[in-house]
Amino acid sequence: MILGLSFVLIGLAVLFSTLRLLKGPSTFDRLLAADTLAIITTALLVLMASYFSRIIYMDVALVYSVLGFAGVVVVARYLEGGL
Amino acid sequence: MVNPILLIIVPLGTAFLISLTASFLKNSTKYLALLAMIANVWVSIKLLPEVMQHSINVVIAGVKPPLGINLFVGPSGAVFSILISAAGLLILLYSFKYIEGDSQHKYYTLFLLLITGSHGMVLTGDVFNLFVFFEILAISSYILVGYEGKRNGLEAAVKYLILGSIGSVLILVAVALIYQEAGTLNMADLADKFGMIDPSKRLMILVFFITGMGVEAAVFPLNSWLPDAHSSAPSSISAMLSGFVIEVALIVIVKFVYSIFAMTEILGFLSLVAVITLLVGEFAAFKQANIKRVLAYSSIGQIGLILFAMSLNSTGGINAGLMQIVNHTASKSILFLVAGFLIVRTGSYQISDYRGIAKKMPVSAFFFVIGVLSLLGVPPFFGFFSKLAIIIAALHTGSIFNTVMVFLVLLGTVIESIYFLRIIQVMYNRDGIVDSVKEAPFLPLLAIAAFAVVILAGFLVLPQITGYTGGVASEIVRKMQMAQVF
Amino acid sequence: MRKVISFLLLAGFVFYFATLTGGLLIPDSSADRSSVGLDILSRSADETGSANAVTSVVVLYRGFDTLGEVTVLFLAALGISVFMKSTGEKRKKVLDQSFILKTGSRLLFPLMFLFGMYIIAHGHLSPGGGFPGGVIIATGFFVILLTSESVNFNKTLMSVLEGLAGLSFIGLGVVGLLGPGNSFLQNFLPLGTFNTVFSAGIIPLIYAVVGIKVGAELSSVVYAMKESK
Amino acid sequence: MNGVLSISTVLNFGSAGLIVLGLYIVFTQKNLIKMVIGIDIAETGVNVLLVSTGYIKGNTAPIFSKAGLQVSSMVDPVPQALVLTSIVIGFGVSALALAMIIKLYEKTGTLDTSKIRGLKW
Amino acid sequence: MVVVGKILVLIGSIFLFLGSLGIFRMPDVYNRLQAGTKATTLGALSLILGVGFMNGSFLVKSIVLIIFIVLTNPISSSTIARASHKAGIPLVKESVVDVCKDNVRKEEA
Amino acid sequence: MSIVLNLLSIALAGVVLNVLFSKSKIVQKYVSLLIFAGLTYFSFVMYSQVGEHFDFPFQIAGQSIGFTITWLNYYFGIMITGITLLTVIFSLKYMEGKDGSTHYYTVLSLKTFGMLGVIFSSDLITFFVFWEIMSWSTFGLMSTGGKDAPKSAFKYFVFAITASMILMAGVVLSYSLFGSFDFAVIHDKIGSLSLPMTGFLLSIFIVSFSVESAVFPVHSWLPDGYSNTFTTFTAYLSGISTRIGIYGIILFLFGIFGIQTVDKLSIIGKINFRYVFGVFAALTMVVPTFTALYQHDAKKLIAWHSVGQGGYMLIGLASGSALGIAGGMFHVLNHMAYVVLIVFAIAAVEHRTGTTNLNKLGGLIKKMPVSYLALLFGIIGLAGLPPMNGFVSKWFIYRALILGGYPFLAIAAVIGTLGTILSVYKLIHNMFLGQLPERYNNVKEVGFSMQLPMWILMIVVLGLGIFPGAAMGLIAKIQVALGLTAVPYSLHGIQTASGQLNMLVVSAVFIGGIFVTWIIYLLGSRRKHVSQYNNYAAGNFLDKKVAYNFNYEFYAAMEHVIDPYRKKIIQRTEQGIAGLTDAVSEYIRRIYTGMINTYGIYVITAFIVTIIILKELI
Amino acid sequence: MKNFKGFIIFVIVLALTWLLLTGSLGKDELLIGGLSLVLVAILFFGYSDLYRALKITPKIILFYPLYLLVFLKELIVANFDVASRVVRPSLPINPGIVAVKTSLKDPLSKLILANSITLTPGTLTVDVKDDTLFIHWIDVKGKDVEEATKEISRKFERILKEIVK
Ligand code: NA
Ligand code: NA
Repeated sequence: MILGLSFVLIGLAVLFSTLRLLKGPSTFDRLLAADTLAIITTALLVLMASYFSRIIYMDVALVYSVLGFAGVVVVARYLEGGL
Repeated sequence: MVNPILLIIVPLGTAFLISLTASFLKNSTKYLALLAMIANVWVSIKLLPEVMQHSINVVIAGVKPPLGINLFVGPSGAVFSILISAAGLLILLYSFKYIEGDSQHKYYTLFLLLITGSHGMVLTGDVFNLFVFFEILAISSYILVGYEGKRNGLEAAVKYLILGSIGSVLILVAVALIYQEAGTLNMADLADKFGMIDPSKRLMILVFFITGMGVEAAVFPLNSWLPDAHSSAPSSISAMLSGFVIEVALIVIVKFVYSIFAMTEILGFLSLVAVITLLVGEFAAFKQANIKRVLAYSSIGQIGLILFAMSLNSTGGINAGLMQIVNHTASKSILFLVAGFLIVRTGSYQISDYRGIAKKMPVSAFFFVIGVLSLLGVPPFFGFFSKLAIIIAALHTGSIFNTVMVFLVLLGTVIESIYFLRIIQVMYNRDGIVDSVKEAPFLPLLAIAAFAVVILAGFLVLPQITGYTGGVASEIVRKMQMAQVF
Repeated sequence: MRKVISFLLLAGFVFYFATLTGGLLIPDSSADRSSVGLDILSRSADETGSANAVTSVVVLYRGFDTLGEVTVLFLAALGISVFMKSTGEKRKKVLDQSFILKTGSRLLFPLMFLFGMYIIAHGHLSPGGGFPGGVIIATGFFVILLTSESVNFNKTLMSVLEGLAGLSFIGLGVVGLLGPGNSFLQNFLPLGTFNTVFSAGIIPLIYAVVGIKVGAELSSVVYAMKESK
Repeated sequence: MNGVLSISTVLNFGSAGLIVLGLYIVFTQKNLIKMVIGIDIAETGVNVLLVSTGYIKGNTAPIFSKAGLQVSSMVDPVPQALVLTSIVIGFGVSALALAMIIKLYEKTGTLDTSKIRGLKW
Repeated sequence: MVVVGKILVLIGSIFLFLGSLGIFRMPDVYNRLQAGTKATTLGALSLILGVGFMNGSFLVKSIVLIIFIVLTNPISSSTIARASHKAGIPLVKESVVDVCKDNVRKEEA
Repeated sequence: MSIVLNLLSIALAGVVLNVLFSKSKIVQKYVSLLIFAGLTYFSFVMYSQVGEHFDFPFQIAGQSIGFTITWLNYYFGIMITGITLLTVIFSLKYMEGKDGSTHYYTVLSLKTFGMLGVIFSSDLITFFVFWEIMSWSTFGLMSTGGKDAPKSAFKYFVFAITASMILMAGVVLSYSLFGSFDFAVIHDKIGSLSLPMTGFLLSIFIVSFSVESAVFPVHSWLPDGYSNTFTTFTAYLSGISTRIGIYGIILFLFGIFGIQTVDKLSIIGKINFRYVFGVFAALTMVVPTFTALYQHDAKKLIAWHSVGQGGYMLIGLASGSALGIAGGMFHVLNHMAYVVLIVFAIAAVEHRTGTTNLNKLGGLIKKMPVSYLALLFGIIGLAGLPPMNGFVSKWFIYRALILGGYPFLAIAAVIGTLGTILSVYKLIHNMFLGQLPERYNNVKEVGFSMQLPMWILMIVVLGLGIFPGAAMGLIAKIQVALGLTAVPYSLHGIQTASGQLNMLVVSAVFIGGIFVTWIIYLLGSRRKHVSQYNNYAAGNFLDKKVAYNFNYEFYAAMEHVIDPYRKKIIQRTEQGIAGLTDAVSEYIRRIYTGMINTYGIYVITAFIVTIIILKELI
Repeated sequence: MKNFKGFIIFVIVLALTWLLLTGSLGKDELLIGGLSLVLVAILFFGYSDLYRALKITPKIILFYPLYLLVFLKELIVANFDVASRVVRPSLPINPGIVAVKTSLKDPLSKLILANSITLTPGTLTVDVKDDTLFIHWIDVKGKDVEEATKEISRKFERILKEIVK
């Protein structure tokens, strides 16, 4: 039940973030939306790990968040004026 | 017996080795590449007689097919390996004097990876692994096309990359559908199971596959990248791309249509496409003023001719197509390689700037003429026999359609002859405008001469060549079967 | 016009894709469907000693693909270094450093590196493996490179690492080739205790090599991009 | 109506949609970077298709990380391996493409494909 | 423990939702970072911790993940904020002060 | 070892030696002389080897290929080697100091090699291989020479390569129909082929050979091609090269398909195949001959005649009767002799004056009497007047046409002869008669090495005129070998039921007539020699500055009448085809727009079209 | 000696990280962990001076949890504050960028401070220059440095001084 509600809430979160991702207006807005989406996805992966009782998905979540972090930083630096 | 996997891991390993040693071997890394290519030629030649007897499965990671990836080495794999290694070796020798600069180890690394990809594509027995080697081949081609970092090269490389990526998307869809429907990726296993798939799905897989692979094989209208890429690449690379890269993709298509998908009912359509490709190539070449664009469009024409031969649904046709591949590899390599130094020496791609160059670069000009004659199929050069074989095979089918196609092929040859002759006349014009132009260096000329020997002496060993190509042809028309395990 | 044509063509594409592959609306398949993969699933644990069947597929059953895949990355890195060749002149605009990013990455980098190694070492036990591990390590380099002007990045070392890792991959394969199995990439090590770190024969070794290679590859990519103007 | 809301259906729609969207971008966007993004989207679509080939209802990842996991309850591992490879290859190609495009931009000063037509006819 | 975990998961989800709402509603990049990204991060942390409580065996991994997020997330947010400020993305007009900008002006002068 | 191989290896040795000694012109000259003397010797002594067959040690498509010696190819063989030898002798002096002489002997040897290979081949493959070598070396011959040579050679090449491809289609079609390349095998199996297919196949070959033998309307490459090269090459090309096409036609019409088969063929069920062929032959006689009339260049004028005379040969063959075929074959020899003689005379004049422009020459009769005599012999032969050889073969042909019931073709032949007479008169008048331009006052006759070939050919031209039997023996053998009826002959002529010809009598009467005319002329005229400049026009005395020459624009009036009709059809057609090719090329290459998005659309279009088509196919 | 201390701290941090990752004290895991640790420690020896700032005194046993508690309190309070702003239709905000002075010298401590501020909703460290932190504040309560420092950073700084130099 709680998990179900969580899924719904997270789904809405994905929706709003995606709207911002699409809407912009500046690239930085999109970037922070992407950053948020990465966090939400990480949370979702953790929730899945719990749902399927597979601890290995936690590793996936960890890898995902590492990569998300790097991606955001790189793009931000790039937008600031080159790598 | 030598293990065919060496054909893949030797150049690949050498590529890594060059990367490892480049910082202290500097420009001597090319000798590593040379050793690798010599080894490859040796292995492929050694392999040929053995696989002519029976095809073999080379098991990888000790996993018997169809569970794992294997190499399926039959006559076609061996013959193409020889073609790739030998042409590669000669073009490598040519590159020694043609490619300069401090970062040349990158060129040789890419070169070896291109060879790796080509070998992998003709040797692998696994559909997805084919895709992987296709990517290796394609990516190294993209990079090599833009290698010089000039505007045209980059533009061509980017376009090539974009179209190639669309192609690989289509191929990958085919692979996914294959796995979904047949539950296997092994080619021989697939050949067994493909017939059981629902016909419309079979069609879908086929179309995805041939359209995707057709991009690399330069079949019209998927070939729009080719004139740009082949004309803007360094000439050594143009020679490889035209010489065996498109042919490798083409033979993969042919192999799939005949021996894996066993959908020979589409061959009529393929031969129509082939002839259209041929005519488009020849007519588009007709009005070019840029020598490498002429050669590039001519390659489209040639690929049309080869595909035409191979879609005749007969061993004779495939045999003839293979001979034409040999001819095209040798003669187009000559032309591109000569063009390379024409461009280096005159600084121009425009044919009109080569007026009278035969006087200054007599050896190059002579080889150029030899290459042209064989490409056109003028006797007694090798190209004559291959073209003859193609037309015989076409008329042997006895169909009116193929007879008409033959006349169109001959029309294409007329067009081709005219534009090539124009170039020769400019080169041999007696009121030359080029001066202070030197002949190409010895090593490149030696490599070119070796190709010329193939063309000139090819007909002396015609029975042997047709023996081998015949073996390939009969392999291809049969449904692929699990082979003896190596 | 272009849009209309594209739209129509793609509509046709979807139409044929849907009608010829039996429609997009399909039920989930049940497990009774036979495929090579399900065969592998039933024997991989015994054959390879790897708990993660995907890993046994990636490293052994389809290890040759993985070699190819590593090669593709190698190629991409090489290609990028070809095109991003340093043009000689220094970058005009030097970004002033972000204290937070710089210090933060210095703090995190060793940890990320360690994490990458963890992922690589446990590739046969979990969904990770050489690729994610290598990517994480490279990401560390990435961030370090982004944040410090004068990091002593040894280009030669990277190129040596790339080459060495690639050669080691092939070398591991060749050992199998020369061994009794007489097959490239044949496992020549004992399988060990199932579901522990030291198991699955050469899988962790290959993953380690892959990890190093991917890490070195990506790092040199980033370096090349940074060096160009 | 077992098929209508099955995960396979969702995956099918997803992959077809992504492929078509990606190709549409490739065909209509004149910005080279966007074209590369289009290719990436299409590749993602193919990857989804690959995953869907191995999908079996209710089954989990094929990792024997705890006792009692049965082969019959796992999804096919092969497509997952293929997807891994395909993603890495796609990543490599995209990175390479961007590098090339940056270099091309240096030479031409534009990313507009309708202006990068030095080679034609 | 499981109950606590479930509550944490629920709280986390709510904050994920609220955070993304903030992202959607806030007027400029900086406020979005504030209200959105931060709230979302906290939501994620809560959720992860909750999952850790629900399955004991996950706890250690959860903590690793949390530590990692706590270490990296502020860095990426700051980086975005700094980059957009450097790139000249203006603060929303309701903003009352921007010392940073004044600073920049002084340096130029 | 076949003697054919001897011949071919000698010719090939000529090529190789010439390449090796390309730096030394002296060596080149004498090596070539030796080579062609050897070739001539061997080809004449082949007489005893007729019927011999040689197969190569390898096979093509499972078929043996090789050479054979027949009376027909013996006949052509001696013509080829003999005329080449004379050309070489003539060239020794002529080519001295000329730019491009390095290639000269090489291409000449290669060309001879190709032609010999063609005529001795016993199968389609060998035939085609040497045919190609021959065409490419013809191209080589034409490319060397004057400034316009490359351009006109290129035009030849376009025709030749088209013909080659048509020939190749024929070769391969034959193979797929008969399963063999061998002429003899095809000859045996031809009867089993359906008539439409036979007609189609024969048409392919005939069309292909028509290009090489410059049959109207595919003749236009010849005049420019032949006249822009070295004059000695013009001789060689007009004399023998073009006639290899005739050889092909004879071989295929009578040797392979056989007259019985050919006679069965008709077009649209009504018109006999031979008759259609004859119409083209007639056009070839008439149109080029009249075009020759208004040429200002001696070489070009002769080149046009070379086309026209081919028409006579063809029309003889087309008549289908023993007499006509004999006439056609004999005319090949006769034409070779007189046309080479004429061109040698022109070359001699050119050698001394530096020009072949008829508007600039004149009055050389006293300066170069031998050349004048040579030209005179030649043009009498060309005009088909007794006592020269041209008369005999043309007589056969007229006779055959009239007897065969082809009055229109016969009339065309007569009209052609009329045009020939008119234009050769222009030739000899503008070169040797009339007034000598002052700049040529110091011109001398050419030396011995150039006179010798002319003397030999004069003897042949006159000799064959009076003793046609010398050649008719061989022609009769050929006819028998081809399954045709032989024409009964005697040393001085022929003796058939339908008529006879005794050249001794004819020549005596003709020479007598001329002698009488000359006496009358001498008696009747009171000529007064006036200096060239002792003249006036429009009230002014002419001086050296005024270019007043009677030779200028000799048939200008006629040209005005014909001009509107000539250029139009052929040239426009050719330009149309060239323009069409250009346009097609231009449109096709525009497919490659350079727009990468469009290229992507091509891919998906190809995908969808493929599906739509294959869905129907499967 | 200073460096050595930093190195030791560095190794401890790494070891803890590995243990957390594997969650296992198995022999094999420890062995592979040890190997990895040695490699990382050698490769990143130079980084250890950053960790040197971490104090190892008995006091930290108290102050680490204390910092955590303070931080959590701020976190939760601020979080609800911001959440309430987000959901209210009027969207009540009063944003701006302010400067905050810090007396912390060590980079690590400044980083922790900056990150703590960032993680707390309502404040966001935009940049750090020397002893000044530039902070985006969603509800500016004091525009001058003193006020802002008091409101934002003081509470963290006090405890931070005890655990980091
Ligand atoms: Na993989
Ligand atoms: Na991609």
